[in-house]
Amino acid sequence: MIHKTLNISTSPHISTGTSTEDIMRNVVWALLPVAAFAVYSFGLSALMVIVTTTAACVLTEHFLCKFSKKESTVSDWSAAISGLLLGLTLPPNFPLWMAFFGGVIAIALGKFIFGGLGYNVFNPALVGRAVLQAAFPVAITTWFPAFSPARFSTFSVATFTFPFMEPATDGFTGATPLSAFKFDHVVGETTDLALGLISGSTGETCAALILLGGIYLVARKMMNWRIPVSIFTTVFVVSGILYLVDSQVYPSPLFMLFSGGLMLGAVFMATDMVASPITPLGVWVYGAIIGLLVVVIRIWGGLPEGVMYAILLANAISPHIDNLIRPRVYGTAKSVKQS
Amino acid sequence: MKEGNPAHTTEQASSFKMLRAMVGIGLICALLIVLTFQGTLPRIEKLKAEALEKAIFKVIPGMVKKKTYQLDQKNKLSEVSDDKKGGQLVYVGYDENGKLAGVAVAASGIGFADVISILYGYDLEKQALVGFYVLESKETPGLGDKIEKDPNFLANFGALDVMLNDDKNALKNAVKVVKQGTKKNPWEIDAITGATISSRAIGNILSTSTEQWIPLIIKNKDLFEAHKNEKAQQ
Amino acid sequence: MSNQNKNKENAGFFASLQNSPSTDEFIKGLWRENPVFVQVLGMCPTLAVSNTAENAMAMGLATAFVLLMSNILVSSLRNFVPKQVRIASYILIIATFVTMVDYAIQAISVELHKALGAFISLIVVNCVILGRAEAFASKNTIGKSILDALGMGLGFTFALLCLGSVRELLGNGSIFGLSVFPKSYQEWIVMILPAGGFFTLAVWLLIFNAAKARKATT
Amino acid sequence: MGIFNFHKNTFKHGLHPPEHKGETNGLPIRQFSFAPMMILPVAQHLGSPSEIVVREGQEVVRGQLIAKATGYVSVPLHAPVSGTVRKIANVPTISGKMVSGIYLQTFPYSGQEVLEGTPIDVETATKEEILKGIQDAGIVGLGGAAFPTHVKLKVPEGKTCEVLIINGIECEPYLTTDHRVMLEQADDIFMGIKYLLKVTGAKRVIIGIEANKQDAADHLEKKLPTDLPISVKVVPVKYPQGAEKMLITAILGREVPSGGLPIEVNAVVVNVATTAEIGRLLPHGRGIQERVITITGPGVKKKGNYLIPVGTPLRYVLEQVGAAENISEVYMGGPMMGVAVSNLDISIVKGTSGIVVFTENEIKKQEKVYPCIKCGACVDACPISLNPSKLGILAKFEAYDQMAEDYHLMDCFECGSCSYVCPSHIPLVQYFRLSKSIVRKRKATKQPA
Amino acid sequence: MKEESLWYIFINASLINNFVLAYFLGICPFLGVSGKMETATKMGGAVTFVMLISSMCAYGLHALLTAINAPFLQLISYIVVIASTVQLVEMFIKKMSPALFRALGIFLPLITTNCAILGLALFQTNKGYGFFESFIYALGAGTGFTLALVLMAGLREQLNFAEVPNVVKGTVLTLLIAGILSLSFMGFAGLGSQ
Ligand SMILES: Cc1cc2nc3c(=O)[nH]c(=O)nc-3n(C[C@H](O)[C@H](O)[C@H](O)COP(=O)(O)O)c2cc1C
Ligand SMILES: Cc1cc2nc3c(=O)[nH]c(=O)nc-3n(C[C@H](O)[C@H](O)[C@H](O)COP(=O)(O)O)c2cc1C
Ligand SMILES: Cc1cc2nc3c(=O)[nH]c(=O)nc-3n(C[C@H](O)[C@H](O)[C@H](O)COP(=O)(O)O)c2cc1C
Ligand SMILES: Cc1cc2nc3c(=O)[nH]c(=O)nc-3n(C[C@H](O)[C@H](O)[C@H](O)CO)c2cc1C
Ligand code: SF4
Ligand code: SF4
Ligand code: SF4
Ligand code: SF4
Ligand code: FES
Repeated sequence: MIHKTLNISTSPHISTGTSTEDIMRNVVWALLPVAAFAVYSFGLSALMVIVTTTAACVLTEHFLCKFSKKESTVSDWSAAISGLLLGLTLPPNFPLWMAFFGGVIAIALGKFIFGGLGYNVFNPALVGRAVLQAAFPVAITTWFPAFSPARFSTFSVATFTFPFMEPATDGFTGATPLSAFKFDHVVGETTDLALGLISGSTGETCAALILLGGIYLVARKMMNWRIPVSIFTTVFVVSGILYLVDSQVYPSPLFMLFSGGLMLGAVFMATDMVASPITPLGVWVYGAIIGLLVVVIRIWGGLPEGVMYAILLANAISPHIDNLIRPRVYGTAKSVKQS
Repeated sequence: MKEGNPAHTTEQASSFKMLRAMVGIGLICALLIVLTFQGTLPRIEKLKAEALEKAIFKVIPGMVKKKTYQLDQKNKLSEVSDDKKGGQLVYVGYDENGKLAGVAVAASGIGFADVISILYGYDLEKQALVGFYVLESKETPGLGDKIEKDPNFLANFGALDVMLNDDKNALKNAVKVVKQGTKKNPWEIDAITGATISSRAIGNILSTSTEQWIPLIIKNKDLFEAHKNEKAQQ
Repeated sequence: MSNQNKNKENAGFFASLQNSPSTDEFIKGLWRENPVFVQVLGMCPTLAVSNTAENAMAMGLATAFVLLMSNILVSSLRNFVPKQVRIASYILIIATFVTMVDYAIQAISVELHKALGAFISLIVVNCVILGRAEAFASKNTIGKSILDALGMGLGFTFALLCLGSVRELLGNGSIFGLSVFPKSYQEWIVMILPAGGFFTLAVWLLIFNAAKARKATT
Repeated sequence: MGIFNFHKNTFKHGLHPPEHKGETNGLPIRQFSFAPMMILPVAQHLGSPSEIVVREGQEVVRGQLIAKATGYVSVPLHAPVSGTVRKIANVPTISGKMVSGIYLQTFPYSGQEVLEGTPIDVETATKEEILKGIQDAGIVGLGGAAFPTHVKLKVPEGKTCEVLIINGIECEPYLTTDHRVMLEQADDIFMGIKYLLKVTGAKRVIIGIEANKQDAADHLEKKLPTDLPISVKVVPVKYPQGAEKMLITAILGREVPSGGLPIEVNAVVVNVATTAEIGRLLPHGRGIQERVITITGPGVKKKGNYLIPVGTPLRYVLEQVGAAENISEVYMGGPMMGVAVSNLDISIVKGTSGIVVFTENEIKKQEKVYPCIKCGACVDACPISLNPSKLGILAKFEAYDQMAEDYHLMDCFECGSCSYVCPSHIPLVQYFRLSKSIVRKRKATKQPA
Repeated sequence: MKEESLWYIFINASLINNFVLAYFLGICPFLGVSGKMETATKMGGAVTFVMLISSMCAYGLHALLTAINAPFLQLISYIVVIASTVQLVEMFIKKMSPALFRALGIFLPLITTNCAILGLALFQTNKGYGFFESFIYALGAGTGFTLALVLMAGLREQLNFAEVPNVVKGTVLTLLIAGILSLSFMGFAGLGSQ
């Protein structure tokens, strides 16, 4: 006789077995090599920045959950990703108090107010960075040379700036390839760019490792490959056309692809699924918009870099993309748009 | 919910009332406005003139007296009154001896946030820009507004070389912005770190404007001085 | 109604004032019906010229002045103006006072006028003013209208100051131009940028909401 | 087949859940023993329940009519065994509802010969006679829906049926019922097709089979009668290809219009087991008393494909095949669309195609539900190209009308693909079932007014 | 030497110095009607339309006031003339195209005395724009306004189905999003300065 009380569940009774937490954890794995290279090339200061932003995001998430009497959602790893990515987009010599502030903003303003994981309409890490860039534009464009010999023994003087105080700028600051191009028309070597032998934000310098992380995630079906491909294609094609028109004025498409935050942004930040469109065609359009905005801002805009702005603007557009681009439903003549 | 409107016959009366009310209010308003306008006009004009004077004085040190010239269609300069609008104006300044002290030129161009308008002073003796003043800018406070406040940046305009070439029809060396701390030649401007775009915009404005104006001013030097003599004699 | 009574009980000092109806006309605009924080009216000038405390103050007072004068005029003419042309006449009256303020400020300081820019003229379309003219002054005596205008005007100024001082303090390290923080203070430039205006107003409203929510639960 | 027409031979999206068919697809169909007591609910099909025509205490012979159809959309019920009607009372069903039914005590020593009725000769019978015969045999769709087959087969006025599709896809993981039927009952299938051709007037017949049942396809191909316009088409493996809309798309490249039936694209789809049953029963005028069921899953000791009498209690079935100690969930049907059983006292019905038993190791643990992260997996899975993510969010916020009006809720056929792939473990199909019923209710209350 | 190209005027008014996100003009309709996509687009259309009309009115009025040397009448005349012109146009549209009237009609009276409209008229006068420049400026301002409104509407429609904390719901959320949008639009700063 079988006496057991049976479980009841609703169909389907099987599932892929991948959970949101798994996805998030794997994104962290994929980011670790990038972070490790950041520490290798910029030293202790970079390590401190990354640790600070991650801690700030995780703590903020925890306390906001507590404050709103919800179960803490720290364990889903998404706050850790936001923190890690925020750290990777900041300069290595960024004052820690500002980095901490950025982490708090990223989660509070970029995620919590919208209802937490899954509801944020903007990329939280980039909201944090955008606020930091607008609040402390000088500190966030003060760069630190890569591979300085003392990087593992000393910190940048700016790192431990007293909270609320202005960071001291040391004599070290060097230009990144993009600003060197924008203001002095010096084009960096593409191989140096790809291998990360340049200065820039902590995590943006080594394109090779970023791509590797992206390929890992795509292979595990944890990332939408269409987004980076669409961005890269658009940037390459548009800047390629400009380059053909006048190679004196416009930078080469390879330089465009490998400089600045484009790699990190396209692979890890534009792909944040929460704030991007959901349909395959929509995602292509989204990528194309980002690519186009990046080229426009970099070439004609005032700022040397525009990846962050491009992604945030595209985030704002993505509800419309989802609304307008809907796959044709099986058995209907045309997808019926919301009237 | 309609209120009973028994006063149908009073329609004419009410339209008369309307007219009366509007005319009455219109009169009161007109009176108030005109009174205020008349009352404040002298002081406003004085303040405005003072502000302009102050700006010009900033860019032409030693100026005590000025005249305003306007460039007409045929590229000719002629004297006009201050508040004349339209056409490009230059202000010619004279020192206490009535000697030509310099010329102030207004110029504008696209900056970081919007159009920037500036005034710069040109010293004909030194063949250099000797003063610089921002008339209007919407650049980011604390950042782009360093073009108005940063002493290091303003120091660029103590004597910015705008010497003409031998043909006297163009600058020998165009005004140029370089990265902060790398200024080597007297015609270069040291940019502001953190406000590269605004400081470059100033450079661009100056370089286009000086290309046009410096040769013109030199050409009209006699005109400016003649006027002085004329006035001095009277 | 019961809510109001509860407010009165809680409010201590204010309660004693609120007992007399005429002070109530005055007090309500400051807090309970604050035009910015509670009625969410006249947002544009609130945000646009609140980047420093001084600008906020000037703008607030200018608005209060226009509010006061137009309330007086509207209230005294309230039996003279027929219904059909009411709004048109209000606009005329308000525009007149705004023009006057505009010239007055120009006569006081060119700098200040430059800082406030076109927003002085835009007081014309500030719905707080038209709103008070329509909702209050056209129905009440001059005395009451004056109190109402003063309350609302000062409430508006208070709200602007709330924004302006926070933005100036964090964004420039000063209040009314006086440095508050040590020289090496790192300004949060975002606060004086437009985005900072949105954020600061949002935070103030958030504080008001939270306070309201707390009151509702206790 | 082949690489070149790979894409044409299937539908958009869909999934590849692990198949687990190897465990039973080699095991021939075996007759199951007769349970001492059969439990027969009268509502085994969609439509109105049948009406009981026997009394308590009455003795019946296997195959005898015990409940008659109550209208057009209804079928009769036949005694699955020879025995005595013990009780007429409410019996439990899988939905948890009690419906009226019959407790039939089996004669232990009976030879269980089947009663035969008037045969229906495929050559001479008219269309109407065949349809009547199908109804009288109590045949319902054995593919899972249990819709009275004669109703489906009646081609409406003004429509023509050009193709008859025999559904041998069996895309549910674990199940091998149709696979064995195709291997072992080819002649019955072809006989059934003859009847179907006559009623539908179709010009050709396509038997659709997934590539993981190549042996069945080869077997049928070999035995293909030369006088019938039948072809066998093998399509790539993909869930839910067995759903008739998807199958039609895979085989004909046509799309059934939203809210419409296959006949609107001139096709009729019948399951292979249903076809075989028609071919076996009609020539003898019998009624349906048993069906082939795959009993499988990690919780079962003697897995296999069994011919089980309708009405056999589930508890008896599991006792016969031996259940593992730690069984935890039992499903009627496959793991994708099947329904979990809460009460082992329910019985096998005509629509039961399989019984899958999971132990504690296989069931989805109380998985934590996260908010939708808009990963798009569900969008990439939904064979109807709906947006389950958006639908799920709308359902959570109870915006049912918007779901139906803007997001085609009613086109969802509850295949469960979206839930299967969702990393946030959102019970999407469950939401949609609920939402659909609410929308239907709202419509029903609105329309008459 | 004002060498602003028409192109720059358009980009400046629509993106770099967006009326809503950088100048804080038209905040009320922005907060009020950005909840629904449908009303947002219609409002955007109506505002753009009124902006074009009032820009032309303001251009003409300014010329007139300069001629009769009565600058003190600027504000009053702008307000009165713009309001009555819009009224006339409204009546005209009602006659000529009832469909267009239904689409824009209810919004027109709401915005005739809106600060974005008056602001546009005043700014264009301050900047000394000519007729074409004014027209493009109005077109840019209207486009920018519509863009901000439409982006906000999309976001807010999506956020109707989000677990927004109660204290943030409503105006606060809209303002915070506006802040983030405003930051995002900073990416356009300096366009054309190179
Ligand atoms: C994903 C990502 C996005 C970024 N977006 C921006 C941006 O929009 N604007 C910006 O100034 N810097 C941005 N940064 C930092 C720039 O990459 C950095 O400024 C770049 O190295 C160019 O430096 P420069 O601004 O000194 O030329 C971003 C960095 C990353 C990793
Ligand atoms: C909020 C914000 C405001 C800015 N304002 C200005 C500005 O007014 N003027 C300017 O030239 N650059 C401005 N910038 C741009 C950067 O500060 C700077 O131009 C750019 O990073 C290049 O700086 P560099 O001098 O370090 O190369 C601003 C940037 C941000 C984020
Ligand atoms: C998601 C889904 C999967 C299905 N899978 C099968 C299947 O594998 N085999 C099958 O015969 N019917 C399947 N069906 C049922 C068919 O859609 C269709 O009803 C059946 O083939 C018709 O034949 P019948 O009436 O003879 O059962 C499925 C239905 C759905 C909704
Ligand atoms: C491929 C991928 C990319 C992600 N990128 C980001 C990111 O750029 N910024 C961020 O804050 N979170 C990112 N996340 C984490 C997560 O989506 C984020 O915390 C949510 O936006 C919070 O709701 C990413 C997650 C994945 C799977
Ligand atoms: S004047 Fe008009 S636009 Fe301005 S706040 Fe009032 S209602 Fe809104
Ligand atoms: S259950 Fe419905 S929504 Fe989900 S995949 Fe199947 S058809 Fe699509
Ligand atoms: S699969 Fe789940 S988490 Fe992913 S988009 Fe669909 S509903 Fe959201
Ligand atoms: S009139 Fe203007 S300020 Fe007043 S509520 Fe309406 S939109 Fe807001
Ligand atoms: S729209 Fe500007 S104040 Fe209302």
